[in-house]
Amino acid sequence: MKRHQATLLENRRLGPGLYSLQVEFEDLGDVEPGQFFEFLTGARFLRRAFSVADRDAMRLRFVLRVVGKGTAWLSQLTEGSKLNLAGPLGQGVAMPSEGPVMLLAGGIGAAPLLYLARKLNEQRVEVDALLAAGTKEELILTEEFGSLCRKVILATDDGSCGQKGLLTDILPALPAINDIQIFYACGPESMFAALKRLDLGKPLYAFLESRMGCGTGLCMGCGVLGRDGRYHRVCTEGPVFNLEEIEL
Amino acid sequence: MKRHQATLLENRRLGPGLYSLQVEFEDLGDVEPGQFFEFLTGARFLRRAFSVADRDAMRLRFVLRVVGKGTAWLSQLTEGSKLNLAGPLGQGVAMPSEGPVMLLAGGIGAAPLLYLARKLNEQRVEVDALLAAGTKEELILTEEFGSLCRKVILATDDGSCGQKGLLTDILPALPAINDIQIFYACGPESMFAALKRLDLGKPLYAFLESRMGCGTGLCMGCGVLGRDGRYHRVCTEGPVFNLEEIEL
Amino acid sequence: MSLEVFLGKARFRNPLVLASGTFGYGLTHTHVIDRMGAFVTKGITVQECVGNPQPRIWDSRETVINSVGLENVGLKRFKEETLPLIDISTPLYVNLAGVDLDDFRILIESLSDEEKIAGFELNLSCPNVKEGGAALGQSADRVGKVTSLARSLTTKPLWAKLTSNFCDVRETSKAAADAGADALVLINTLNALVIDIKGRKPFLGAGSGGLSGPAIKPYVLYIVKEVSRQINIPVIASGGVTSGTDVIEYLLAGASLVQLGSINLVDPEAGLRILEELKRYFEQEGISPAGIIGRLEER
Amino acid sequence: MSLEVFLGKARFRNPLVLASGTFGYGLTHTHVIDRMGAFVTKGITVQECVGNPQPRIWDSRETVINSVGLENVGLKRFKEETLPLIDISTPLYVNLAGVDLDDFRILIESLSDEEKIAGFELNLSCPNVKEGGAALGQSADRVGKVTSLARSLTTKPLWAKLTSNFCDVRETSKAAADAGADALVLINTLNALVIDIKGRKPFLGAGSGGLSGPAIKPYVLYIVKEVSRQINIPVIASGGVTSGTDVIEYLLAGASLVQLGSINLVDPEAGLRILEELKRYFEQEGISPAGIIGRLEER
Ligand SMILES: Cc1cc2nc3c(=O)[nH]c(=O)nc-3n(C[C@H](O)[C@H](O)[C@H](O)COP(=O)(O)OP(=O)(O)OC[C@H]3O[C@@H](n4cnc5c(N)ncnc54)[C@H](O)[C@@H]3O)c2cc1C
Ligand SMILES: Cc1cc2nc3c(=O)[nH]c(=O)nc-3n(C[C@H](O)[C@H](O)[C@H](O)COP(=O)(O)OP(=O)(O)OC[C@H]3O[C@@H](n4cnc5c(N)ncnc54)[C@H](O)[C@@H]3O)c2cc1C
Ligand SMILES: Cc1cc2nc3c(=O)[nH]c(=O)nc-3n(C[C@H](O)[C@H](O)[C@H](O)COP(=O)(O)O)c2cc1C
Ligand SMILES: Cc1cc2nc3c(=O)[nH]c(=O)nc-3n(C[C@H](O)[C@H](O)[C@H](O)COP(=O)(O)O)c2cc1C
Ligand code: FES
Ligand code: FES
Repeated sequence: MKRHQATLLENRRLGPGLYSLQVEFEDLGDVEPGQFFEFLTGARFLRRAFSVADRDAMRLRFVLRVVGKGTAWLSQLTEGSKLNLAGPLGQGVAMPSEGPVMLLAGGIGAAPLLYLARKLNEQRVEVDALLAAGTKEELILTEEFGSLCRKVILATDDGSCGQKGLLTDILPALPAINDIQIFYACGPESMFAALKRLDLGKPLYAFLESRMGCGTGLCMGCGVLGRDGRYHRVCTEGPVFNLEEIEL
Repeated sequence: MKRHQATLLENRRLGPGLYSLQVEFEDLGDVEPGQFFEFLTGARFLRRAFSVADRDAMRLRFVLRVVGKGTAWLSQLTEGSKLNLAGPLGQGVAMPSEGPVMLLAGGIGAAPLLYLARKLNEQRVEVDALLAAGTKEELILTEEFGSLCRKVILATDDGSCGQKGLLTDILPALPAINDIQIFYACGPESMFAALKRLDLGKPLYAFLESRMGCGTGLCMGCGVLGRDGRYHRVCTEGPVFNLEEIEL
Repeated sequence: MSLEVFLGKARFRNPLVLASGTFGYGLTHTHVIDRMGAFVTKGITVQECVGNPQPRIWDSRETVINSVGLENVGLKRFKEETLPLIDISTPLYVNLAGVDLDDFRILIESLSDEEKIAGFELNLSCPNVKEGGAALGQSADRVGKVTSLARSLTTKPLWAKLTSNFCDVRETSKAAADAGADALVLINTLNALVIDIKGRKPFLGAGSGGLSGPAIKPYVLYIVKEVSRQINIPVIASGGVTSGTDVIEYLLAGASLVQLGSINLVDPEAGLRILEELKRYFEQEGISPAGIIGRLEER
Repeated sequence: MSLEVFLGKARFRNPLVLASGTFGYGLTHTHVIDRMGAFVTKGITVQECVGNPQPRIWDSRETVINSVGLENVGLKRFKEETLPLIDISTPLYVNLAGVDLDDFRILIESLSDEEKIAGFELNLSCPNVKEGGAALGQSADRVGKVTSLARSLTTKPLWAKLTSNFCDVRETSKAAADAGADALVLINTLNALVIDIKGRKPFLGAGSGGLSGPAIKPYVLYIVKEVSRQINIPVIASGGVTSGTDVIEYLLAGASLVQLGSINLVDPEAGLRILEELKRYFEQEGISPAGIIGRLEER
């Protein structure tokens, strides 16, 4: 694990409780989609995990949703603040050999998928994205996905933007779905459970979250129950798992 | 006890670990010399006490010395920060009916005495000041005292500015000392002990510090041992005591 | 929406109690006291007590350690000078800090007839005194004896304030309940040591102190849940409350009343804020405090 | 300046020990392990153990609460698969988590001859399991029995890791010492409950967990001081260390070694930083760790 003293270049509000943080590193090696960084905050003892949402040279973008004290603290940081970060952590996602692939984002789940879209785009793999959220205000990063994807489908629970309904209501009826080779999904646990029931017949990689202790494989705090009846560490064995292999 | 949401207008470094904070209040009644405010910090559970060092309309000045986590946190605040304060607390000092009076400041002890000098000046009581500190860099507020006092004598332990020696070494030899009616002193405990031994023959009011719990008379955390064998609360019965009345 | 809670026949207008040692004798800030469920005085000893040397307070971000010791005016001055000045509309509980059975006998015999006093909190737990206090409270046998004696001397409500230091508080709780306590107060501060490494000596003047504050809340919550499920008298929680949410957690865990201690030092009006938070919660939920006591579900 | 400490004949290159459950099995971050005084594995049970349901972690600013439970590979896989992979130059202590005497017998009989293992930490204190753990460790009698049994089965160093939950840890300490433990580890986490008031249920998947972290340091310091003055075998401190200063406080209070737990979760290289802080201190003071153990002065 590498620790960094990084600088917050920009802290921009994207929507209700949603913030985009641009962070400048002094020293940064390869970062793969799916990997994450752990942020020290002044509000909690343990670090907080955030996926890399995008990269531009030595700058990483993170997108966060305020859900508790740690995220609230981060959301209030002003530009120029110094950040104590550890990372990159976790395994990068297995990149597909061919497309098209589809990204399935529920709410803040769009964050890590954006960086995946960027990498897929660089490798000229065709990529579609289905971005869902509760309301129009909570639909984030739509423009960024637009510039990287073949097709972007928007959906909101209340119909205030794009199609109306849950991601898993809309997905099965999409015409594009048939030639998709791999799905990548990130969203709340209920979304993964519903995706599992849909049984899309193609590999589906789930970007999981979990309350973490160490983020470095030492404490067993983050385990997700596998179909083998054992817990697997989201921090070092994940955070991306084949949906088939985990219990929800 | 009144609580305030106040704004930090200026945070200026005065010397090594020494900071001057200008704080703007929305609403502020009378404040007497000797009174203090308690600051909430993000670094400690309890509030931290600081004496009023000066006042200009709705602005109060505080001067603080970094000695631990709470003061370090305050010293790093940037302008525009909101402060959670409680005060004014404690009893104001008994104002003299006639002068001249002399202020005896050891290090950061200059802070509350400056506000007293201001008030004495307004009431046209003649006032001298003997300001002592370890080194030149630690001698603070000398200009401010200069504009309010008849005479300002400077002293440093290492002789880097003014006379060389401890405040209590220099004091007895000062010519001005004979017609002084009252002394007001603020400094470290060792200074008060030495002052007591000097036995100046005139009333000496000591501005005391003590680790506080509540600052409002509820917890008995701040007691200073009186000559009556009982503890007296620095927060509500003080912070200014007649040096005669306390044990050191 | 009424927030009242009954402990036997004793009525409390809401579940909030100002904890001993954190609100003086009730002579100031009466606008706060008068809105609370009950008020407990600083511990009263038979003899006037000067308390411990300075420093008496240390804190971190989530803890307070105090070694005030039982600085108080003593029984005689309390009865003659202080009590007449107390003018509150909230049930007044006097925290009694005895070193042995005799002390408790003297304290209760002297104060039991005072009309102003609603009840007594038996301090079987203060970690800041050499004799009595925690030592007394660490033995189920002695807790039982003190409580029995107190029970035989007064018909006023008796709260037994216990410690979890170096003992099984489930056993001392049972002893207090069996001996006739009306409620258990769980818990007093934890023994704590802060060291000044430069001087290689304890930082606090008394050598050690008692730890309180938000960090201990999950620990005390666990104790409250365990004890309230095992013992058949009401439990009053004391440990780390700073918000209405904390109070609700304690009620769910099984407490009938909840004390506010260290938070009063940060803000003597914290009780008023917490009361508003409680009101809002109970109004929204359409339920009363009594309706959630002990209603924590299993996982 | 050497920082070495001896416990009997066992040598530790410095007083820092990586605490059980916070550094896995010692398969990663070996550059850290190799600089420490000793390393303790996650608790090993006879049967493989899947651990507790999620969520398993909660924290505040100064505390961590975990309910990982004894998730571990179990004795057989530990011995056959894990142990061969462990490649460290630091004394390896295996934390043994049994529910009853039989478990401890099986664990020690199976592992006692392993050369790689320097010694055992008897986990008489984990609050995250229903049977054994804390329950075992709350009775001086049972602590004595387990320790005696272990003593009869191995000549390797035996550390008894104790709890202060619902018991008098001075008594369990005495029992462990009398039964032949080489050292006491004080203490394991405190029982702790976090409540989700919306769901009216415990927040942690296991219902409750164990509290650790900086907030408990003054509490554990007090216990270490008390026990080390009363009991004649070395004490190993465990609770809330985040800095070199904390380690020095524990040494002054009477600990011979000091464990690092929760801080490893924030930074797995914390041990290296703390070691540097210690070096600086001991160089400046021109003294060795052994020279300050228990040298706290009275106030
Ligand atoms: C690999 C990984 C990548 C991630 N990437 C991102 C990302 O890119 N963007 C992002 O926004 N998030 C991301 N997360 C999630 C993020 O780490 C969490 O949202 C964050 O840790 C929350 O910290 P907090 O201190 O704000 O919340 P906490 O205060 O710790 O609370 C966290 C959650 O627990 C609940 N909770 C806490 N205490 C209680 C209680 N007593 N009762 C009931 N509920 C309670 C809170 O309501 C909240 O839902 C990621 C997580 C992982 C593991
Ligand atoms: C009425 C009043 C007025 C005051 N006015 C001013 C003012 O105008 N300006 C000003 O600068 N200060 C003033 N003070 C003092 C100020 O309140 C304190 O300096 C401040 O509270 C320190 O807070 P802290 O969190 O920075 O220090 P803390 O971290 O609380 O430490 C405070 C002191 O305790 C020592 N300490 C803490 N823990 C230990 C330990 N384990 N071992 C050894 N030592 C330890 C520290 O070294 C330090 O000296 C005043 C105090 C009072 C009571
Ligand atoms: C400064 C201070 C003084 C205290 N004095 C007493 C006391 O005299 N008698 C007593 O029973 N408890 C005393 N306590 C303990 C509190 O009443 C309370 O039980 C404890 O602080 C835990 O609650 P908290 O975490 O809300 O503070 C004192 C606590 C503090 C902080
Ligand atoms: C995530 C986690 C897992 C733990 N697992 C174990 C364990 O398996 N066996 C054990 O004896 N102690 C275990 N502990 C307790 C620690 O070893 C240590 O005694 C305790 O956390 C107190 O020290 P600290 O405040 O430095 O963390 C665990 C602690 C944590 C935080
Ligand atoms: S968070 Fe500690 S093992 Fe994953
Ligand atoms: S600080 Fe509480 S009485 Fe003075």
